Amino acid sequence: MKEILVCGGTGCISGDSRLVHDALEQELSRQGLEAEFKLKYTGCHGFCEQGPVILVTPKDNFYCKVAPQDVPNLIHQLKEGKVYDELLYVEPTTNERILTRHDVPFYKKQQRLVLKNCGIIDPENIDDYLSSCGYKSLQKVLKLQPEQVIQEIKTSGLRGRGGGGFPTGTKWDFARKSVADNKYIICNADEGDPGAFMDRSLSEGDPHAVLEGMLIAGYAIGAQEGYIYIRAEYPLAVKRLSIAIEQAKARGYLGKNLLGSKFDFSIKIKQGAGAFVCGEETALMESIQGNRGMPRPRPPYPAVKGLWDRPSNINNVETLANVPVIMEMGSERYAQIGTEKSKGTKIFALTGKVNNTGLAEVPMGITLREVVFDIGGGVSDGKKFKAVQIGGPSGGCLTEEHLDLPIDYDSLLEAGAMMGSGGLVVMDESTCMVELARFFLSFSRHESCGKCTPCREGNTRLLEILQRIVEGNGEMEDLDRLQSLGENIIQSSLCGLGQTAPNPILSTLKYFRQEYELHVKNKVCPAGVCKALLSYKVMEDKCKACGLCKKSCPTEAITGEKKQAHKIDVSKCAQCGVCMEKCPFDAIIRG
Amino acid sequence: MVSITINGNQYSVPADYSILKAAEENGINIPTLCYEEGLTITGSCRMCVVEVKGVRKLLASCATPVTEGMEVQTESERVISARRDILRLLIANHDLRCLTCERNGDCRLQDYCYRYKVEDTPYKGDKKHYPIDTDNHFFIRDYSKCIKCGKCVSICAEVNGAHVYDFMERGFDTKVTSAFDDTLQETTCTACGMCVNVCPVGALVEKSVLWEGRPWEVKKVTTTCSYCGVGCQLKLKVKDDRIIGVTADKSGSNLGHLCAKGQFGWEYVHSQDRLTDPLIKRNGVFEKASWEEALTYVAHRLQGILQERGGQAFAGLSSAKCTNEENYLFQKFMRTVLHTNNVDHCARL
Amino acid sequence: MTGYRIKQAVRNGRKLIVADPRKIELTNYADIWLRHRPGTDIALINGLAHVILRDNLWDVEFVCERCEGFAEWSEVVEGYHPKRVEEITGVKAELIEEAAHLFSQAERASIVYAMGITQHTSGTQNVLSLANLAILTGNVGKEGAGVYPLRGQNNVQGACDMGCLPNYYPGYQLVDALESRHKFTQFWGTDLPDKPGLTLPEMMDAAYSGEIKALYIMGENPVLADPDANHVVKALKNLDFLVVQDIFLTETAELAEVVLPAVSFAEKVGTFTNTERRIQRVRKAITLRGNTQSDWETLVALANKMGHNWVYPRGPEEIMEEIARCTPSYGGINYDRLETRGLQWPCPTSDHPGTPYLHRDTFSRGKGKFHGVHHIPAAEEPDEDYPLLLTTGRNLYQFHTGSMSRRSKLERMRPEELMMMHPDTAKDYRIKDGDYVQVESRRGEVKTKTQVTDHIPPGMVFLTFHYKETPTNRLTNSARDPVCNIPELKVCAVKVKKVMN
Amino acid sequence: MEDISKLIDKYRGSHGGLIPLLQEAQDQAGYLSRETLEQIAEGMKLSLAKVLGVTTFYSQFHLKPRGKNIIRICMGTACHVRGGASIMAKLEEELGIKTGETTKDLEFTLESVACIGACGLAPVMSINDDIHGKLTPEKIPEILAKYRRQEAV
Repeated sequence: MKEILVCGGTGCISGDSRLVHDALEQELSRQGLEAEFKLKYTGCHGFCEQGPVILVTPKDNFYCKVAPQDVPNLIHQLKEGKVYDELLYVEPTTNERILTRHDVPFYKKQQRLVLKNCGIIDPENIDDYLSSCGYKSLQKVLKLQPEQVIQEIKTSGLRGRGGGGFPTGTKWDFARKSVADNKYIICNADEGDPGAFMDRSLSEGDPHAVLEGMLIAGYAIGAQEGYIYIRAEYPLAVKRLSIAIEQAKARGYLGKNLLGSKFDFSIKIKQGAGAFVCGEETALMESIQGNRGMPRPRPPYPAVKGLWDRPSNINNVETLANVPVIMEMGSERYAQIGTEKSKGTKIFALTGKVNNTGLAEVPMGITLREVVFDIGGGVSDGKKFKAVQIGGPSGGCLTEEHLDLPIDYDSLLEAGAMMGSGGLVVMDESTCMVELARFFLSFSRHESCGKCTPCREGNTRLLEILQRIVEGNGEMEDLDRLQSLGENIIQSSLCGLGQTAPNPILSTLKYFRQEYELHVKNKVCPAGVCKALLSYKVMEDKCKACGLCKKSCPTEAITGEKKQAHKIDVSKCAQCGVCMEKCPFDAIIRG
Repeated sequence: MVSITINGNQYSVPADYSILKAAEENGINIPTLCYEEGLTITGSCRMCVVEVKGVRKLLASCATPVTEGMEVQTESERVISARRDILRLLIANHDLRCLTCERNGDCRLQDYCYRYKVEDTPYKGDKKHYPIDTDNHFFIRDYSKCIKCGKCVSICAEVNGAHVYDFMERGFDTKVTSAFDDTLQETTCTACGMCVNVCPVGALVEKSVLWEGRPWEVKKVTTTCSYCGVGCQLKLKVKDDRIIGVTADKSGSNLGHLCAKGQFGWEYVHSQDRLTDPLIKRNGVFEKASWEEALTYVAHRLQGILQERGGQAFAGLSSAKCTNEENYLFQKFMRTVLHTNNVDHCARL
Repeated sequence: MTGYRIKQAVRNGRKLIVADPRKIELTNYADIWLRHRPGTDIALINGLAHVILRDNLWDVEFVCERCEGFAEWSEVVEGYHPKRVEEITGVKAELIEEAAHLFSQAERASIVYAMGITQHTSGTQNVLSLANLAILTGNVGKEGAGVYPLRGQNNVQGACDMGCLPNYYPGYQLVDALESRHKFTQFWGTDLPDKPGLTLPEMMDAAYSGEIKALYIMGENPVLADPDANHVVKALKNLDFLVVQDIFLTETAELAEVVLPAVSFAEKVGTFTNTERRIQRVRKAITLRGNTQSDWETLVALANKMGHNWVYPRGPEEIMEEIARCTPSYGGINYDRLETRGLQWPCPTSDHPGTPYLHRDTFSRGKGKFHGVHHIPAAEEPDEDYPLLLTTGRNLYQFHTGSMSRRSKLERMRPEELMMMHPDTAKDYRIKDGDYVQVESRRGEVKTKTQVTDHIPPGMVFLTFHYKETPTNRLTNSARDPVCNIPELKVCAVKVKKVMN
Repeated sequence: MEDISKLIDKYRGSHGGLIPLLQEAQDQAGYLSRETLEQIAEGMKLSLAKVLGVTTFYSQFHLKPRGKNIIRICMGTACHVRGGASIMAKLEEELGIKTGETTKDLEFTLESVACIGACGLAPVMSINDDIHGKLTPEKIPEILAKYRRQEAV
């Protein structure tokens, strides 16, 4: 039987994929084709740029930007055993229609291990998960000693996918060795990095894999209870995880004496309440306990004294989703993927000025060039590549010189960036690096919990200095201040947030110091972003008085009668640049 | 016991010590703003950061336990640089009207700025200003001077239990205050004043000391509280032979903790109603008398009754407010001078 | 302070049982709140013991090895099954069972009590019943366990230790024991009376009847503090000679013939002994006010005026040396040792470190004794004429008769008496929060403002004795415990009526 | 009020129940009034300061009434790079309020969020539970009208 897999990830849903799905359902039933085609509403396929997307088995034909009105034609073709060419992905460089998914450049270089079920199975149906080897790893694990499980994870070389990249097996081992009446497994689904959504997609697309990872971790360290701490901004993920928990309970994968063993495990969901810092493990535990999400000093580490003062192990969604994969394929085979010190795959959220935005799972060690240009399809609008920002507000940027750098934990650190949770934002020449740093700092300032002095006070000062610079009021000493204060904040802050918040500044200062200096000395923003350093002008000789700019101006700063050259009132202008984009005659210039 | 090296010298300290405690016991001072013995260690001010060999970041010495072979630098260049920036950041958001601040000269922030030669801050920008709360009877709350060390929050929540204060908002907007900024009268505050005693700066100040004298002019005398039977140890703050306030003393079993009576109940000492001279009632009216006159009068009256009726006609009530020495002499007086065992006090009340 | 520590313990996960008719701050922290009727403590405690015995939760080893009188006592407790206790105390039987289980299963349990236990005609028995409970569960003689009476005043313990009691010399040496009398006769170099003297309430009666002619009061205010105040005033007025030494012209001093000005704690040198038997220094912080002098100086001068030769050129320090010589438990106390930290007695020698807790290996009397005690109703219960039960106590911001605390800023926290009354009772009497009422007992009447609150059960009212404007002890009953003469301040019968302010 | 006490009963004595309780209480009224918070503090045996401390820490909680429609505009990196600011400007202009405010008719509350996690669709905003992606300033009036209309029906 052929399967029609409609993407039900958040991206495609916002593109009305639900309506597409419903239209397909009606059409199949109208034509009595239910026996021939199985319709599934799946998790995210990753290629959000092209949404809503549909995958049709067995040939994995990949249809993009599907609208409900396309449905009758699509079904007509499928019924005939044909491919509906109109909706196939078009390779932008060659204009060729690509037949199958794995030939789509976006997927070609990916190695979808953790995402293997995403977009394939119906996340709200446990049977779908079971039929793709779901919970097999758990069954395998229950026959092993916990120490053996930990050894497997150690052998696999799995490192935490959420931030620092701490070896997962070692972490489990610490928790295993702590003696207590109760221990906890916590799944960190408080993915807060702007620009990262892999945990969301995993939770939405393959929730049982997350549960299975938690179960295995729980068995390994000797915990009986698990918590999933998830952002309240992810309602669909909450819903799918809740359904998965209920189904797993009903089938005996959660509860007492699991699968006839002596192992008991239950999982609760805790929804966050809007605080990025709760992604930090000790803050997250404070939050579960009903407190302000302020990090605790470590030691004591969670493995010794965590949630409710009990030993706790905390991993993020992607890390846990790797666990069943490792147990299924064997740790040694897994360890063959990736580089010497970074094993397995990593999911990146590819966004920004890149042609193919979406989620891509790649083996560790792949080069930046492959990710940006092969998978990402290069910089959008034919502009010039400038840099990528990797690791979100705690990360840094990589430039052209790093394009052939193999991406793994250590090489990124060396280059002044970090893996973080895997947000990868591509920037072109029209991105101002100072303004980018300012953006990240304003995020960190807003999300600082306020507990420790360097982060609470220091990030505000960094932001103020950057603000001065982008407004044209900076002085050269400010650059030194950014550097030294930034370093001191990194050195002396209490938690990971403060210890990494200045990274975007330090890294842009390192690679784009000249851009900073231009802002300070010449009062110029080369990317044309910093509004205070810009003004827009209509060149009268080029203006055809079409009125498009006037219509598009959000602040009504443009005046001009028909057939008269238009004018921009500087006092009203918000320097948004929309007029310049809209002008078909290039009559508006920035200076 | 573990052996650790601090600033090049080896020390042997108990394994459950923090770096801070190990240093302190060996005469090495590490600056702290948020640390207070007996309260939860929050590690928030970061003043006490130190460099530990093999660790990339600086560590808060209050929160980091010692480990065997640990090598610690408490005043390295990195450490000093971090501390200087922390101080610069704190004073950038602090009401710097030190000239008339009651804590001038008795202020940790000031002391450390002096110690690390922080004369001014390069970080000029947003500065939080809050109106001073003078509404409660006992102390003022001037949050423009608050450095968010959180000790008032902890002592109120962890020792008193009233939990009147907490951190509100977050990030740069973080503020330590009561719910809805209510005046303390509107909260469950029991006016124990412990928050005032732990405040390292001038954010919480007893009203009674306002404009009464600079800290270095004030003498502190450790004594025992005059109220209930717990016998809290406290320090009386004395200026010009007058008590102007009370502060914590940690030598007693109260560990420096006090209640409203010990902290604010001392003013009766300076009451206008205090008796200043012996009084003898003549024709139903009290008249001032000299000690000689009064004692002679009393001795004469007692002697008369003793001779006439013997010891059984006397009774004496001593006081639970008087010292042991006085109580001893009182019963000795009753028994040996007035020949009676009719002596008691208010133990039953 | 004790409250702080209890609350801290609860926050650290310890269990708390509160037995109090009133809703107090600690009831918020309690795992179990036993809201029994005032005057039914013995029944409640016996009920707990009954359950512990019945369910075999007692410390058999401790009781067999270290106690006596168990058999007789257990017969008494036999009769206090939870249902019966519920009838007497008003506490649900299930709650009693639950509390008994919680208490007996604790590894270490402490019992903390104050005047709510002692100020009854059954005060001594009440204390004994608590002691029974403690030894039954083996909660004596180890750290973190035991029975803790809370002292209301800073030096009640010291005044007792120093022998300001009719039957004891310093260090609880009996006045009617030949050996100790002989010792003190020699030590003080003078003959001593051989019979125990009168207790405070007895003194008042004796003054009233004319047997006592002269009363010397050093720093006490019985007019406000003692029960049945009208009786006290009459007694004091009946004296030939009353001399009062105090820092204020108190209600009692007003009645004196001679008033001698004393000094406050801030102006004197000496020691106080706190409720945990810790002897601590009092230091002089300011010079003497006006023409005052310390009580000890006054006593020395007076003794010398009366022909004795008391010489203490080094002052209180020297007096303490004398105390140490005649008081075994203070034998090792001297000012040098007290300089940095207090010492807990017994501290018999100058190298003894002091004693943090008693009865470690043996009880001071040898074996711990079970005392079979029965419920005794209060001397005066509410009736038709006086239908409400009055119980008395304190508030946080005032102290005792208010002579100190009311002369400080604390006064602003609680400037006047507020009689607590339950909303239901208030409804019956048509009294609103803030109304003024007249409270009347068989002995007197007072006026007070009312606070309508569920902190007190229906049928009861609560007053403090801090305010001279509302001298509560005009109402209270001077009926006394037969053993130790403590008056029943915690229970008497009153009636109320609304009045205009 | 009745409902709040039911909610409190549900979470009383539960480990870490304060935050879910606040979430549910806010779901009922759209915001957390002083009265509600006092009731929660009393019911959960927590001090009011503690409850306020938690409430003001998390950006999800609101102490003032909010609009029927909550617009959250994404300020994430991707949206930022793709012109999130101009969307914000247009929304502010259309609604006549600043970010963080509520319109006088209580129809709309405008907020910014760190990241909605729909970066592939940048710039995006969410209105209530719906996500609107690939926005341009021109699309804004039409989208708003849809929600205004829904209210009218």
